[in-house]
Amino acid sequence: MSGNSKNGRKLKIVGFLCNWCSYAGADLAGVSRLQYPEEIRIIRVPCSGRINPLLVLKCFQEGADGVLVSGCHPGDCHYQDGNLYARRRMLLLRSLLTYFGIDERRFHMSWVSASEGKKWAETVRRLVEDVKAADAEAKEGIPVW
Amino acid sequence: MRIVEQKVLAKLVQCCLADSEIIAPVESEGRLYFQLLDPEQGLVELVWPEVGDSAPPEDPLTVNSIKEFFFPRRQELYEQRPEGIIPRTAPIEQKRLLLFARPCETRALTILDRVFLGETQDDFYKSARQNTTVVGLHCLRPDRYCFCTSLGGGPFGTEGMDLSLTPIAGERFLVTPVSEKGEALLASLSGQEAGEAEQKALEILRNNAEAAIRRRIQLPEPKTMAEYFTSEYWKEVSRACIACGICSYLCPTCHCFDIVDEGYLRLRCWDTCSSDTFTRMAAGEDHRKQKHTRYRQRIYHKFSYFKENFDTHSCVGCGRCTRHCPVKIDIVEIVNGIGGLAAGGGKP
Amino acid sequence: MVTGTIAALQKTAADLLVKKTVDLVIGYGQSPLGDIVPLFIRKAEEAERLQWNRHCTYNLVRYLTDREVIGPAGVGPEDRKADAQSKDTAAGKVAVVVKGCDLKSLVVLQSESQVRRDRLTVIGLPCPGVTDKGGRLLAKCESCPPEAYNPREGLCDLVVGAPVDETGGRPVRDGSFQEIEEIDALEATERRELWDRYFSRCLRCYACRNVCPLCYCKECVFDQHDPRWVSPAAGVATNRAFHLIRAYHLAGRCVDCGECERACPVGIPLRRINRKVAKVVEESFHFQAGLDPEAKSPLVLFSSEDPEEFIE
Amino acid sequence: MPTQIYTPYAARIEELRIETRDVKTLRLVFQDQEVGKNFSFQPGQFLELSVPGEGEATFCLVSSPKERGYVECSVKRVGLVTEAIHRLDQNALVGLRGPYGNSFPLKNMEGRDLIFVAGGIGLAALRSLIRVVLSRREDFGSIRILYGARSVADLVYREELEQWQSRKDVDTVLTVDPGGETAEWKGKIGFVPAMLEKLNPDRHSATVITCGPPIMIRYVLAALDRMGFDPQSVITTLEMKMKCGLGHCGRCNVGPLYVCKDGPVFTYAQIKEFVEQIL
Repeated sequence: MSGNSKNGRKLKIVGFLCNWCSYAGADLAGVSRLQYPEEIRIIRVPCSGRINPLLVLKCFQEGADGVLVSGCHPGDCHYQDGNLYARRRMLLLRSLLTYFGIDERRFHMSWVSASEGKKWAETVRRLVEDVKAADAEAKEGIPVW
Repeated sequence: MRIVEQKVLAKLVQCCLADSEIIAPVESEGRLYFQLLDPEQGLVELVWPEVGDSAPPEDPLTVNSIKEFFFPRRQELYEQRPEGIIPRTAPIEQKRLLLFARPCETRALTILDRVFLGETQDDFYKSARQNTTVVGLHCLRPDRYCFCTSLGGGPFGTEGMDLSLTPIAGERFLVTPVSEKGEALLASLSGQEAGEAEQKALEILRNNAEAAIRRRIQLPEPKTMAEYFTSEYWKEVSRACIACGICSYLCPTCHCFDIVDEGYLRLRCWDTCSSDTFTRMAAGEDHRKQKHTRYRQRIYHKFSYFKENFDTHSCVGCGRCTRHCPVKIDIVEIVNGIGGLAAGGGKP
Repeated sequence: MVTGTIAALQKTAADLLVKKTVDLVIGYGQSPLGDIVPLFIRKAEEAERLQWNRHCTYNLVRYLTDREVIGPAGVGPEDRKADAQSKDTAAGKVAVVVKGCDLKSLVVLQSESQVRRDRLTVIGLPCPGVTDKGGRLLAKCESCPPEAYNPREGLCDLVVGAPVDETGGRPVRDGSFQEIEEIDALEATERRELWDRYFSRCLRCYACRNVCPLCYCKECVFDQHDPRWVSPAAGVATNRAFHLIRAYHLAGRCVDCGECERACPVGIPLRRINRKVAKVVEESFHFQAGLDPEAKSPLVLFSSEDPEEFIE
Repeated sequence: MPTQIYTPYAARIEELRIETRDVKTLRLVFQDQEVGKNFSFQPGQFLELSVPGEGEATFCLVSSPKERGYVECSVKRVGLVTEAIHRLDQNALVGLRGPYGNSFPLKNMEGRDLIFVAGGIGLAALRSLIRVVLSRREDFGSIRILYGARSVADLVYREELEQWQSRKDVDTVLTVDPGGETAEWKGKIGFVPAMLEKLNPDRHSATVITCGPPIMIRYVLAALDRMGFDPQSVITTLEMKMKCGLGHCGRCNVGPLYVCKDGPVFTYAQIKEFVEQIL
């Protein structure tokens, strides 16, 4: 699957993954040789609760086409409830991004556990498809951010 | 001086749209802003001056001053990449027509010239100045914040203009060339030469407008200014200040800026001495930590240091700083207060 | 407004100063040009300069976290040492004049331990709504809930003036976010265009931030150099990031006092950003800011019931 | 044609010398040889040095104008740009623009006794001048260098200090703040301004040139006042937040002076009025 933008530029997508679940899930996907798009660049963080919304905005400001935040399922957080704080923060961030007319398909959040290699691959596939679709529908000359 | 009908002027502007950028006042949600006219839209957005007492706008002046078309609030300089330097902004080559600039603002250009066209010439500024024809507009209805007359300007001033317009009844203008550029422009405007009657009418309009400006800024002697530098007065008068940048950014003469990087792009952007990061150095030292020292800097820079360096005050009395101040800090009141203190024998 | 209220206010302020209950009264005054200005009074005889009329829009709570106004021994959370050392019992004690809407921002400051309430005397004024210089009722007053017309008794130390029970021409707020819903209903590209048009005008003068009673951070994220989260140079992209972050930092805190929008020199409808956030916070986290001094901000809390339809 | 006045020349870091744990000296060579050949400056002037993607900052030129083909700057790690510079390796490319500012009034110093008083990284601002003066030793009277730092480890230009100490025609006094000495330390212990007063220089024959942390300069100036020095024969060089280097950006404005354009070198007489504000 090609992850290029409509003008042939390679898409840049940043994924913030919590160390304990999602990163392990992505690792499992790799070990299991599951295919998923290569456009995602993964940044491992201790917990989804660590992800300051500023980081997501920084990605967009620096030219990311899409951003994913992924953490443990509710109840599974290594630090009890970091992911539940993240859920509130990202909900709000997403509402504001959408409100300012940033295509909501460019910002995803997911729960992926260490055993969900398959879900990881599926999540990334959907994300890249979404970003591509958003890119294709974007008005000419209007940058992502 | 020639009497030119508005439609004749409109035609000329319309023609200019083909090969020039037009900068003119545009209305948005009840406020006027100087903007580049959208060539597609033509003159639709342009706000023509009104004559008579009919519905004067709340503020006679645009919110922004014309300075941003000569000294942009964001100017990309160059990209400094590890592999080399790629220039971004070239000097302006496009012809530009600046319409309806008020006398205070055009006068401010002559003040900015002293900074940007002094020892080291700013080539962007220079090109913008050279390629812009300034069509000024006289003020018939100055508001209560205006005080240009006590700083050497006036509602009928022409400094910094190429051509001046005085709106008169019947959708007409009295047009007077100020420079060669203005002469050239006037040559393309058909109309009747003004006679004695118009001269007289102009005088009356001028007298009325000048009389309407009641505010006076009374600049203290340099010696007095110096004496009151360390006065507690500055704490008093700046107490309400919220240290935002409105006064500096709307001021037509404030010219301080920052040079910053966005990735590999280096750019120049406006900055203000009221900001607490303005003089803060990398290691944290800052010789203007307190708000009142920063406010004081603004006043002394305008009325003392600038005068010493450039033989003029860096203020034209447009009144924007007070008009738009969120807590209505009044520069005239504050400057006059120094003189008042001194006269009253107040302790410096 | 009743002139009796002004006289009562002036007397109240003078009394507080004479009795050394406080050594600073923050209220409204009038400039020689006739504009309403913030007024800082330290002497009882100056109390006659206090004003109260329908142009008193400012939210004076802003000054309670401004150390250069209240001094080191003021009502702020720190410098207890300076406080203890002072022999003057009134030193650093402050009285502030508030309207119902302003009071809510004080409630937030209290909940965030930014003011020492025991050093503060709050003078509440019943408010019939304030207007701009053209005499038009401010938009924030149009959406002011009737329970905020009068400062809440339990939260004020003193209330001066007769209670307002008339709407004063105000539409009675139905608690809806109609103007936000209108924007929500637009296409993404239309919303982008709408906001970008406003953001392109932003000068980054930071008046919205600096006038805000709740933007009290000692070092603001926008002033940080390393990392630099948002470039200080005005531009549509940097301005969008600025406005998003500014509103976000007020999530669950903004009480819609409207000062940011009033201060904005270029007419950016900032309340429509703040109220969007308030809408999300209300609908998703069931929280309204400024009602309870004991309440915690919704972003330092979570609930197992929080919506997660957007999460895969 | 691009806007020229802010466009830097590309330069390569030819050599990196580690002075202390937070100071490095860079030897910079212009990429364009023609530029390098034509680049000249006077002691006291400064440069704007920039790192791609990180920003631009002000540094004084520490090499002697007589050294051709390269320039040198010493960089103390204190903030964003200086951190970035410290991360650079040899051969990395940086941007240079300048030289800016005025220079030390060498002419007025001829025939005079010179006393250089420096603290910490402040010696960097005097190094170029010292090198010139030492190369024209016969043009000046006695020469004293009083240099102090917080600790022995914070002394910069160690090799050069030794050279200066070994010269018979220069009196070099090194000192460290109390507590900053090591067991091997042979220099003095004490603060620079106090040391200066102990040296008790002749106020009539000597010109004092000083640079260091603001607090040090302040005390040095006060000491010189007490010793009755004519403010005209006391010279200092100031550091101030600067951006453009051209007197346009307004940042370094103090009183009617722009440190970047009217300075950075000032006589004490020039800045006496503003000392409270800036030091």
